[in-house]
Amino acid sequence: MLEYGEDMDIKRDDLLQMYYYLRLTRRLEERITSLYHQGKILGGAWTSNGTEAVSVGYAYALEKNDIAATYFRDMGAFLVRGISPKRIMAHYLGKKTGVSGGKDGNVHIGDLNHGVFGFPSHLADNYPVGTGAALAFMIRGEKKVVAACTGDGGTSRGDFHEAMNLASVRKLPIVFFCNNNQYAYSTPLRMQMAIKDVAERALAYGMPNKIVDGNNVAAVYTAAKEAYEYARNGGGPTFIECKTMRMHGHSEHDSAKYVPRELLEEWKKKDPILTIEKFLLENNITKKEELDDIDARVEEEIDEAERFAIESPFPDPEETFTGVYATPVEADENVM
Amino acid sequence: MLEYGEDMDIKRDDLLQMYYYLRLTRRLEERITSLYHQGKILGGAWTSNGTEAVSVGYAYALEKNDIAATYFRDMGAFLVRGISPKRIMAHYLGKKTGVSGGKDGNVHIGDLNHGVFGFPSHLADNYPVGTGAALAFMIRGEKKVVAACTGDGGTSRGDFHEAMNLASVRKLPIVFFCNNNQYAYSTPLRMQMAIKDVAERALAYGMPNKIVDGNNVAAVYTAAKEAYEYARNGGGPTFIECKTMRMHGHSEHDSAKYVPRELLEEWKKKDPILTIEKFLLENNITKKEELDDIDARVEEEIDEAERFAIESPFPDPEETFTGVYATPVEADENVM
Amino acid sequence: MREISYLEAIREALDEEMTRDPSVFILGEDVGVYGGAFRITEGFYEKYGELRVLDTPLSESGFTGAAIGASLVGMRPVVEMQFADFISCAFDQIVNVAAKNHYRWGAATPIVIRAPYGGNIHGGAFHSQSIEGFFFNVPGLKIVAPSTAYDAKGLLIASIRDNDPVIYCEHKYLYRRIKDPVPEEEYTVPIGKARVALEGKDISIITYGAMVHTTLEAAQTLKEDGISCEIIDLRTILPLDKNSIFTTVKKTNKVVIVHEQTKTGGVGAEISALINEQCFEYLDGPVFRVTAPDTPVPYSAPLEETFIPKAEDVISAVEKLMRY
Amino acid sequence: MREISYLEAIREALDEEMTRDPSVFILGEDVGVYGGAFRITEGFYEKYGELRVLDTPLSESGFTGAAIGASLVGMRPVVEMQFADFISCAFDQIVNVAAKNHYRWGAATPIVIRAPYGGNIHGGAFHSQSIEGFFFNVPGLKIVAPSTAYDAKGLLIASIRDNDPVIYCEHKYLYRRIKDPVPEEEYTVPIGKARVALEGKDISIITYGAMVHTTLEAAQTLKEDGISCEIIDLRTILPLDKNSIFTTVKKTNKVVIVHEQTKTGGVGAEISALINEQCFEYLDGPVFRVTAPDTPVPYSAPLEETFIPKAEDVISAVEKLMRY
Ligand SMILES: Cc1ncc(C[n+]2csc(CCOP(=O)(O)OP(=O)(O)O)c2C)c(N)n1
Ligand SMILES: Cc1ncc(C[n+]2csc(CCOP(=O)(O)OP(=O)(O)O)c2C)c(N)n1
Ligand SMILES: [Mg+2]
Ligand SMILES: [Mg+2]
Repeated sequence: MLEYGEDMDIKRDDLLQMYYYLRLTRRLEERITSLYHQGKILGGAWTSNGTEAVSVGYAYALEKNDIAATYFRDMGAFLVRGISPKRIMAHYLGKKTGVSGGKDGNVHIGDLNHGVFGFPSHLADNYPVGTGAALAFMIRGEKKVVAACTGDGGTSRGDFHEAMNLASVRKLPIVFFCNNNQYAYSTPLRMQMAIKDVAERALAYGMPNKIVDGNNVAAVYTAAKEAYEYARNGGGPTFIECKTMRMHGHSEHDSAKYVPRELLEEWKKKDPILTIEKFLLENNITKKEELDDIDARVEEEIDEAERFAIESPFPDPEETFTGVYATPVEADENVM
Repeated sequence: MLEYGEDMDIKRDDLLQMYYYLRLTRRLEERITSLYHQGKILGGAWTSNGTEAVSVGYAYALEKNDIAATYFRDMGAFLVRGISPKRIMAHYLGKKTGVSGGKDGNVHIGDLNHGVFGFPSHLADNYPVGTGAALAFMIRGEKKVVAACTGDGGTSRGDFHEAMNLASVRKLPIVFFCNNNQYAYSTPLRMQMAIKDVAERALAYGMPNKIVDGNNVAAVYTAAKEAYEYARNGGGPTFIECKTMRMHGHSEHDSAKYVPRELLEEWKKKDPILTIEKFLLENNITKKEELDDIDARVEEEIDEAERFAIESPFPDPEETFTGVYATPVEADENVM
Repeated sequence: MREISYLEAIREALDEEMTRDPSVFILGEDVGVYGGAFRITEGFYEKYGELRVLDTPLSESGFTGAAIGASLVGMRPVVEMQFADFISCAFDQIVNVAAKNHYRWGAATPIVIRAPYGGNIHGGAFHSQSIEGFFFNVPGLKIVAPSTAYDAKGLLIASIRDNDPVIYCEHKYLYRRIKDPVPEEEYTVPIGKARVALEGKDISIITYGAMVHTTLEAAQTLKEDGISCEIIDLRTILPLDKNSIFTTVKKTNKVVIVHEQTKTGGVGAEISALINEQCFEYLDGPVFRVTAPDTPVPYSAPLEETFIPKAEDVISAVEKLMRY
Repeated sequence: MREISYLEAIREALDEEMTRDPSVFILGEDVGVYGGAFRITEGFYEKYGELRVLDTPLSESGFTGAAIGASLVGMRPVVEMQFADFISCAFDQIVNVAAKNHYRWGAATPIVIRAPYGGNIHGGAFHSQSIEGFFFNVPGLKIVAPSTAYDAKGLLIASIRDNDPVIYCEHKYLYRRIKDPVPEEEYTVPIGKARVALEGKDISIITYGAMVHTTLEAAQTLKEDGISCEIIDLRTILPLDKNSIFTTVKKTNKVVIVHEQTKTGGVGAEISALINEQCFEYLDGPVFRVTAPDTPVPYSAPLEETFIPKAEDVISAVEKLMRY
């Protein structure tokens, strides 16, 4: 029996919902990958494959009015926060109906209506940005929290340091997550930092830290929930390292030869979907049929999303010129 | 009796030399301050007053071919490395004979002939730069080390983090010093970081750290020497926090009302020059007369430096245009 | 009308906006207890509390990023750079996050970054830079640079109320040297609109910031020699007020551009290129630029004096063009 | 002569310089074991060892600063930005430390920063930027941008041997799309010298980078219509080769500037302003600019196509100017 259930205080519905989001994330990204290989998605394709429990877990533990300051393996968070597969798929295809109307693509998904801060490619940039939302909540006396996430590599950036420090000094209501998937592109953790656990980074800020099994969605959820409550009640920030493994290449054009095959084999057994599935079944929380139903629903949603995206129109070329400013100064004269 | 001497392995001559440099630093900066108030030095005047033992100590422990990557309260290091008071004074007065030929001023002193990396105002920028010299030494297999220094405030910057991390991962021969004078301009340590000791910053990098009494030049020297040897022999970097107190305002135009007077009173008693003087006398290492002789020599040097600087010519206005490139591409055509 | 200094104008704008709108707050190094390196926020800490006049750790990228995040959830942060030069440390957050948010995902980022910039204060290469060039080629940003107390106040209020990221270039040299009439009543100076600082008919001088005063001084001398200069004070650098530029060019047919920023890739280059593109047939001669040379800002007095454009430099450019 | 790709030319330059000079080394993300995101340094790790092809933590400011420090003690580091866009994170080290070292205290800083830049690869706002605008107003830097394999190799060698900080803009779109004759023997292409990419007599097109090819394509069409274009490939952007620019202007009296960089504050503005200042009487018409619009780089194909200047855009600008 898995440890999963021990001292776990998660409702059945929530477990099933998280199962659903894990599936949805996995299958949506698989579909994206296949569309990429068909040449329908341009530029590149990155997935959170094998690490979905991190973003599903931390996002599922948020309240509606909280904020998620995401990074690029947070598809689970986009979905949990309610950004629809349709709009995401259309976004990947560069369609007008996508999250960014075609202005941006692939992993760069943000929508304030869903409390999601879009990911700027520059890793860890969203740590300070997330901190700012937490600061706003503190100034206004609102009991909201922020979840900010980055990769293990991202923790080496100056912005990581400056955000962690500011959050700690001001005891801001933010929880920092690290998706420690053991690699930053080809760079293994030992070439990224001279510490055993990324969590040790938090010591420099006097910030509480926690290490969780990043393949166990319940564990991520529980740790997140706890840290949010602590933050919500004025306790200040927490740093949560989620240990997991990037199961694909850095992106679809990387075969990841530099990753030892045994490592992948080992982690394959710990797949986050397998893990929750096994737990749900072995503990009689659900039956295979119910999970099959969920899976079928997921497939349908994704088929529909793909259909929607493919049928959607591209943005009008004229839209290239719009939206630079929220408040345009005046119609720019045409120069040529 | 002071702890100073305990298990101390410093030669008499070295102690006297450090005494000399402390005096020279103090008196040179005092002269600079008075020239500033006379309107002969333009722009501003910052001193290391009360904290001189940090830079004198770490610099005195370096070998000739090592590098000091300085910050702006490192006058002691400039002097110990052999940059003459004359050239420094001329630099402050914007004269052609100054360290930068008038191109730069005040605390921005650097000279590769003396193994001193000039200070770029942007705090902590010299941490990565110092790291690079250490990397060069490692690549070339040279047994040289780098000392890099910044303030307590400087440790909050991203560049601090990125340099500490790189140095640790690569076990570079560099020792990082922090002049923890308890304030960054008006910002007290507790608003700068949520840890008790700046030294805790090093935990995030798995880097050995050490806290020393920054007003005890022998302690700084000894800790530095030890860390340099460790680094020279492939042990990697160390972070040394030197606890001290900024005894003046941030600069001469800051009255530092935000600093509690008692704190200053307390630290006044621990003045680094008083401290070494007392030690030298009480342990019969030297006599008052010998110290008086040194003091007299210092006064002479500084009088001479001032004379030299005042008599030196200003740079020719045409020099505004020279020196932008090490290898100019071609004489720029005159446009107007 | 009462006269106040450029510095007081900035302070008033901040004070009034903070009183009017609880979403406005200030963050940066030493802005709170100390009241800011230039004492702009003196007394604010006591008045608005430590959260709305927030002393930050020494971390420009961190607190600029934080301002961006706060703005995304409804605040209107004003970031103080202690000196404009330190904005370089926050460059990535400004150009990649703030500037692109709205285009990329429709998120408005109403932040103001106050950048005390410019030379002539013996500050050397790190405390004297004109930083507009860092951002002038970055779509999504707005850059303003007032030259009078009136504009300093009105533009700062407009910047705070604007929904885009605005870099507010306040010239340190003007802080206590410039005083002019400023109404007690609320007003704004619109972003994107230049003003005619001096009407004239023979030649146009386009400028901004501290150079407006240098140029006015030059115009005074030139007037005595019978040359009537029209001076355009841009006030907003990005986006440029093309209409005002073209209007004056069409009127005088002769243009000199003056700025303290270094020459290559400066704002003057764009203005000259725009005029060339759109007013070519109106030009009676080349568009001359009077600018700092392409060097870092030197420290020593004779060098810095050479570096900063002077009234004589403007005069000789004007005379050369008049002879053309 | 054998032909090699733009990418192979870059690789060869690095390889040969590393063999020739032990002070040359490479650092950046994934340049070692992996051979670089674009596989430029493939095989180098095995050949030169982990210290000379150094995988760094994810920290652009840190490793750029480290390159600066190494250069101060005699090394010649080549920094690889994984994408040019990430250079924004190292902005402070580049503009405040590297660019000002020599002027401030006489310390030469011979570093090269390789910046894989440019769009047309569906990379979106963060993987497609032209970054020359960030640095074009910064005295002390050199910026080069080769358009051919020949220049890519020769300019990279020259950049490595140069004693100043050089930002080497390599256009990602050209990596595998451009092939041209490159000698096996050692050669350099001098920094600061443009080349005539096509001789012509009716009109001058001044350009650089990927746009050289777009412009050549346009010139081909225009030739069929009887218009003879002279194309100047700048090769070095900072400092500009004014002589080459003025020579072609004096020859054809008509100028179009083409760049992929966004318009306002672009390199084209400076070129136009220089021409106006110094060749005004030679101009038969305005200097037109064909550039990307003032927006971030959009992702969706129809938008990115609109964003990137096309041969047709060049053709219509040329035709408009010819009709002038
Ligand atoms: C500042 C910055 N530099 C470089 C990159 C290019 N890059 C994209 S992903 C990546 C590796 C990220 O590693 P990690 O933070 O561990 O996240 P993971 O991909 O493993 O989830 C790199 C170097 C970037 N996005 N941002
Ligand atoms: C990046 C940066 N931001 C702001 C400043 C302005 N500034 C100069 S000194 C200082 C405080 C420095 O504090 P600390 O690092 O503790 O050094 P200390 O002055 O106490 O020696 C500040 C904010 C700077 N030099 N660099
Ligand atoms: Mg990773
Ligand atoms: Mg301090």
